[in-house]
Amino acid sequence: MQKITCESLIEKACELIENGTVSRVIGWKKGEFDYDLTPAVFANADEIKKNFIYNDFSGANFSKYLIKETRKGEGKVLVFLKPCDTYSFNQLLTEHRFDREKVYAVGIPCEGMADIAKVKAAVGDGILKITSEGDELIVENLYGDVNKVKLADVLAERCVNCKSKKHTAYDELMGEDGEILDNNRFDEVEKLENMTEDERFAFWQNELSRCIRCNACRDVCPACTCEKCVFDNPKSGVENKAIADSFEEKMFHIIRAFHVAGRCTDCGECSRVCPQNIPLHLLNRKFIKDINTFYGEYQAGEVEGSRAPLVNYTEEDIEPNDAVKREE
Amino acid sequence: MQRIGVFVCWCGSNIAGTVDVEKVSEALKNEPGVVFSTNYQYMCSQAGQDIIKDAIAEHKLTGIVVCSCSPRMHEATFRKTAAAAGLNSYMVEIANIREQCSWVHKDMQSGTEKAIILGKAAVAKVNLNAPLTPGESPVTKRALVIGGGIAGIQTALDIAEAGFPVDIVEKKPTIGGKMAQLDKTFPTLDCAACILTPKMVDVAQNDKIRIFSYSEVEEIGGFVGNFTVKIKKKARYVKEDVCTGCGICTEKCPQKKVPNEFNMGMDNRRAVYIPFAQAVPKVATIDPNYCTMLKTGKCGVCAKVCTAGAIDYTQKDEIIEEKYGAIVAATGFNPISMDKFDEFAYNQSKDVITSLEFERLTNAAGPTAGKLLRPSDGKHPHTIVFVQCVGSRCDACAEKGKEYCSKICCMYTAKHAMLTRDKYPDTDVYVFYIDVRTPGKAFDEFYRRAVEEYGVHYIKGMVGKVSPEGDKLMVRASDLLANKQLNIAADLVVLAAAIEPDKSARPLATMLTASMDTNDFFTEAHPKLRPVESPTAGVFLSGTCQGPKDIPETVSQASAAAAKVIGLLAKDKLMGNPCVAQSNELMCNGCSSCERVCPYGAITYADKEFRMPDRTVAIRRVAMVNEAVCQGCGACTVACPSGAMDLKGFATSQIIAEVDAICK
Amino acid sequence: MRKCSLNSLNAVFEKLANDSALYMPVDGDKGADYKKWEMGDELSSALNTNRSAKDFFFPQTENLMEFKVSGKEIEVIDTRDEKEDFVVFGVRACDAKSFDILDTVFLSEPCDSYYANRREHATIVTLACTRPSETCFCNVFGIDATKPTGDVTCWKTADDMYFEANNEKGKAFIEKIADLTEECDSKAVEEQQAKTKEILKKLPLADLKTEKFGKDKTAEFFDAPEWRELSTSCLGCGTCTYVCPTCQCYDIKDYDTGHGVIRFRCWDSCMYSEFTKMAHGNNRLSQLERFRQRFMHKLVYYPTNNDGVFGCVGCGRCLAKCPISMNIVKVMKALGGNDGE
Amino acid sequence: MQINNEFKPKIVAFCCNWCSYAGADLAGNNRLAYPECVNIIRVPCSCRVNPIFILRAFQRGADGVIICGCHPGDCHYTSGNYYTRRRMALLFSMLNYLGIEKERIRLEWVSAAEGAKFAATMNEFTEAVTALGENKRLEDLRCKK
Amino acid sequence: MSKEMENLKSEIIRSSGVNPKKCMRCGKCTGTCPAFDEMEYHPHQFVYMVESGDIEPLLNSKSLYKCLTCFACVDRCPRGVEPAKLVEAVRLSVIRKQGANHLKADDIPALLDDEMPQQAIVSALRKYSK
Repeated sequence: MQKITCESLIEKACELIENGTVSRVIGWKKGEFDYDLTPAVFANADEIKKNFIYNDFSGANFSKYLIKETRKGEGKVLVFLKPCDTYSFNQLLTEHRFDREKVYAVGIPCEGMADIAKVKAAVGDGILKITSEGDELIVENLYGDVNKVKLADVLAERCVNCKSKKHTAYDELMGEDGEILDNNRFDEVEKLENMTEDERFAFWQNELSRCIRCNACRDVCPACTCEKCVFDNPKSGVENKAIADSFEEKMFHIIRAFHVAGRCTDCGECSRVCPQNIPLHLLNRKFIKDINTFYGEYQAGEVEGSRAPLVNYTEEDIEPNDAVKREE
Repeated sequence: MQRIGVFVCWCGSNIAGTVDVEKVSEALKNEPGVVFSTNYQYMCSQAGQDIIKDAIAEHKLTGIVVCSCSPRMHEATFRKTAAAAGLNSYMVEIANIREQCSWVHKDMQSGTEKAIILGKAAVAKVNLNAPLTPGESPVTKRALVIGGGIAGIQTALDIAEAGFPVDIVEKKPTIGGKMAQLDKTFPTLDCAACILTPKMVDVAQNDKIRIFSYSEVEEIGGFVGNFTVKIKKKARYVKEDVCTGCGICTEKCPQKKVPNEFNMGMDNRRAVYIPFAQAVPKVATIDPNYCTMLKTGKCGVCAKVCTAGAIDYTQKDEIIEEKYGAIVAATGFNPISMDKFDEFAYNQSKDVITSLEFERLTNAAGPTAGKLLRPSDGKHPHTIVFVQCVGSRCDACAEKGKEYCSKICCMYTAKHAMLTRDKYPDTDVYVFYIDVRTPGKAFDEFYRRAVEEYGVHYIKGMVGKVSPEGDKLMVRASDLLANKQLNIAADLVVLAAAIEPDKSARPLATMLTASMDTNDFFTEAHPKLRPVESPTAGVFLSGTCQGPKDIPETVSQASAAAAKVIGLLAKDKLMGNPCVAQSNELMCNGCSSCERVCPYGAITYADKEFRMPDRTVAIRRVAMVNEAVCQGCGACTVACPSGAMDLKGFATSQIIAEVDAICK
Repeated sequence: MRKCSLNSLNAVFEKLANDSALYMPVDGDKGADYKKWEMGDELSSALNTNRSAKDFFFPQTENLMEFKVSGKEIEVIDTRDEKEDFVVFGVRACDAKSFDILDTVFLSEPCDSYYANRREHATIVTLACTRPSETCFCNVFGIDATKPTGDVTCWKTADDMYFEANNEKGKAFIEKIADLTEECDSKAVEEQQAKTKEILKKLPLADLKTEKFGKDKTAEFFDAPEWRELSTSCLGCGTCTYVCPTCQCYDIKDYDTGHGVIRFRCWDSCMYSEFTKMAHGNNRLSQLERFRQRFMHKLVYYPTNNDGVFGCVGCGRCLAKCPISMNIVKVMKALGGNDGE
Repeated sequence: MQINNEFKPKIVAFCCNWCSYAGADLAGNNRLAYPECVNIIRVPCSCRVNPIFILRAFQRGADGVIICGCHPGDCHYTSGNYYTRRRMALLFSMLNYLGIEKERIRLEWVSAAEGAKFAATMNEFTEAVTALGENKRLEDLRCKK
Repeated sequence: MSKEMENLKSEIIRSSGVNPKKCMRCGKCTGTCPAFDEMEYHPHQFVYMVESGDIEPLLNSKSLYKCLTCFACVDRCPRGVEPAKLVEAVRLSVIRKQGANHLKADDIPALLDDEMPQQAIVSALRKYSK
């Protein structure tokens, strides 16, 4: 599969905006550095040519922006979707969160995105320039060093465990479509499951105690699109602005994960954005793994309109008391 | 802020015996919102209710908490009391300090503490209660009776008598049920057919009653006053309206080897048949499992001999959809299978029979034309052993049998024994019993007559084993009073098999969303005070589907159920349950989660224009609840991720307030 | 100036920790964070901590008082207590400067006694930077990363740790570790400073312009069209505010524990839709307004109220942590801070 | 706070109105004793029980939470308990994944006819929770006295 | 009931796992018992006598050793009382108390006959000796 180039995306975006297919383009905008791209809405070809960028750090999932963007004005919005993004896209459609008619979706292949933290861990801080060459990133720093690092070694966690290279929704596909992949995304979950109750408690206590309740995980999540979140609603019984007790960090993360259980597409944005580096995806994946085990394989967003496991049942479902029985 | 009154009931000593009611009412005085608190001997009494009414007026109460028995008992009572005093009836909450406190706890101190906690929880809830007004829904003035035995017949007749149309759905080709198979009825010994068949004819002739025989209920939707039922009319391959019931087809049909279920398989019928002479409707039915024409396409004798031209081999099952205001379950019973009772040799010897088979053997319309003959060799039996409690009163954990007493066996066995001795004085009749239970008008006198006048040998003890030896049945049993083991060479053994609910009851209960007990008998709304109603509104219980009972009891319950149905159908409108779901459109995402879990299809969506918090205007898809259809289960409230869906009367904030009050 | 060899640094820490609580950045598996020092902990070599040092004086949540409810009586309980002395070691120049900004807010009349109590009992020991990150821009706000403020300033070279007291509190600190340190000249320190300054000049954000912002510029920027585009992708999360060393907004809330009420304050974020929600509704209804508020506050409102001092110290945390990589630098550039670009 | 061998847990039982609440009433009718620490909250159906309520109970000081509903297939509302079953299966599994003692939370199907089962279940559950001791892992210190 | 008998009763109930209170006195056990004629006390009497604490006569009765342990009573009891287990428990209590074997290995050859299945000897040894 060919690597898609920034130029080809710019060309496509300009073409669609100029021929009137779309009136706006959601894309990545150049940042101060080569890795700090910002999602942006471009309204004309000039802007696109000047500021649109697609590189190894174009990780942000645009699906969620469609809710807000499709409510604005006339004309269609062009959105570029990596395979994982299409799952979120489909899930939002399933939940009627935006008007499909107002979107022109272009599927783009993806070979995985780099995690800047991993890059810095590998080659150090003070990065001035990152360029891509074949399967390597060339990193220049403040101190005049030029380091090379293999993209495969600095892939974001979600890309290492990529579940699918297949686009589940698009109007147009650039390049070839891939397949759903075998992956090891549940390995870490299993590792935790195999710990003792005490060890698991210690693990999560340590992780969750770092939470600063910035809500970034919620706000970036393409499944968390509630008009009013329960955590912002004083009447919900769980509202809180900051964590005043270790209970609250658990409450927040359990309910957050539970609310997206069966709807989470495992896009990994929550873990990507966490300023405290809490492995939030391990909570969501636990639900996905349990759902697969208890109710049969199900991946939210794979099929538009599919019935989420929590709004479904069979008469023979596992009993909750049995669901937690495991040898310890 | 609410102005709450707390009323603590002593329930005589039922509550006051374990709970210091004075302390409870004192403690609850300090709860937020409480402006008045008192206790009284019987809150549900007129005097008690007057205390509440007076307090509402005097203290300008906006909400009341009654600490008393279960809300399932008197919530309605106190709601009426509140309403009578001008307070919205949904401003009443009950703290269940009897069933869930005083009756299950023994220690005064901890019982009192718990009662206070339960009271606090109720106060916390009332603080968040809002007046609710029930919606109204129209009543379809037609009733459905499921089952056409004596229970169903009586219920249908009584409802029709009151002027309401009734449909009977019976899965067999004729109505009549078990009673049609009986010979005589205790304790009067009048013939079952003589008293039943006129009622069957009444049903057939009543223009308010429709009979769907050979039919089954397929699907039930809706709710009290507004049920929609799909009835499957199975193809009987005979045009019901054309068939004259002359019976020629049933005589000419060449397929003669069909076990006759009406005679408990003790003789055969044809593939086309009328179950018995007095069947209603008197229409032939072709049994597709045996009809050569239907199976191979070759035969057609019945069509040839039918002068009315009623035979139609192409008939298909038909689905009829009808609306009903009320549904009566009258699905009846069956004797349990004797397969697991090897010790009685039921499967080894034809001469070991069940009591229902015995009924057919002594019935003039039965396989032996009423002569008591052994099934094996047609000889007259001289020694007959009756075994009682076969499969009744067993241990709950036993693999075979039922835990309950089947209630009718003692009496019908006495009847059988008596009739046998009456007709055949040369027979020795033994009845093995554990207890003889004869509570009922003229019942014990009847049993005593069997012993004293007819010389039936009643032996206290149980039969341990029956073993066929030659043409005899060796019955080994204990005679507990003599402390002896008996060995009787019997010609016939009759087993009083336990009875169980018909197998169709369980799927029906599921369709009706009516609850059942562990034995598959329908549960009544209250064991004493509402014995003919199911907890599911609009569903009533008639006959043995609710529990074992004899004919007089069945008929009285059937009439009682009819009275309840008539009461319901006489109303033009029903007040709905106001505790229904409510969608906050400002918070709704339109995601459809609620719609997917709603069992009633009560949720619909609309695109509406909203002024968003950031002053923009957006068209959003939002959920709306049809209050007449919603039954208030609350499944949607949890499915909803944003909490836009809430349940009136059981609001999130109310439940949380209860949790907080209990846990503090 | 005094110094000790890095080998004996642990002894210094031990001495300090014996005396009062000692906090310093320690490496965890997910980056460095302040931790109470215990034997065996090592001073992190990371440039800075995930969370800023403001937590020491302005913790994320803090109980202010309690109410006891018995029946219908309410009793007010003052839960304040006098804090004990503590040392914060290894604060970087940017965070050290942030204390000045917080002080202006919390210590000006009416003085925030909770904050003051903590501040009084703290000794701030700063540590000069040697390997800045590309996200650093403290120099833009006139901060010298090679000579951070604080009660004591430290420099860490390849072999030694150098200490210099900046005030009386600092002198007392130096006094405390006098037997473990030796008097020395500042040559090594000066060399390091010069070297670091060369690097600081090369920082990509070194030439970020602040001139256009500052005092009384509200009218100029309030209705700038750029806000729309800048705020478009903002998620409205609170990451920037919570990692920011100078953000000082808080909410005061009552928590009903079931047997009493705790009145506490907690960080709040102007980026949140519920921020300063009152009976009449929200002050700032759109994400644009909320977004604008935060940056206007840092770049215009704060300077307006505080003699032109900016409300940003250029620590770069928001640059690194924002989920969508929108930050004050991009805002400054977009609003014309760097015409030449 | 409490001497360990005298530890009396606090237990919240959510009971559906149609089956389990009636089952609890039946336990009362038959005078089948169970511990005072069990406090019942009536909900129309077990499917009304939001995981938030359960966590809230733990936060506020509950040591055990039990949810009771109609047996599968017997739900008064046809399907409510099937949804409960899925929600709780996932929630229980998640709580355990976070290291919360699995014995603290339970779901039981109790019909209106099962007064004896109700009492037995509550006795057994209370015993299990008592054996675990105070809820430490899902406690909110502010709510402790 | 004497203290001693009470202890014995609870010991028998414990070791047999039988709850004699479940008996509804139908006598099916006795009606089915193939050793009825050999026994002085019959299965239903065992159950009743243990329940009422009248155990003394049982201890001294040959009936203890006449029960074939064929389990017919266990199989047929509608209430799941399991009388044979109770008989066994009473027998064990006697054997334990006396410390005497009712069957010694040395006695066996004299008892052997061709008709008797091996199993019976083994079970007899198990039942009648310690």
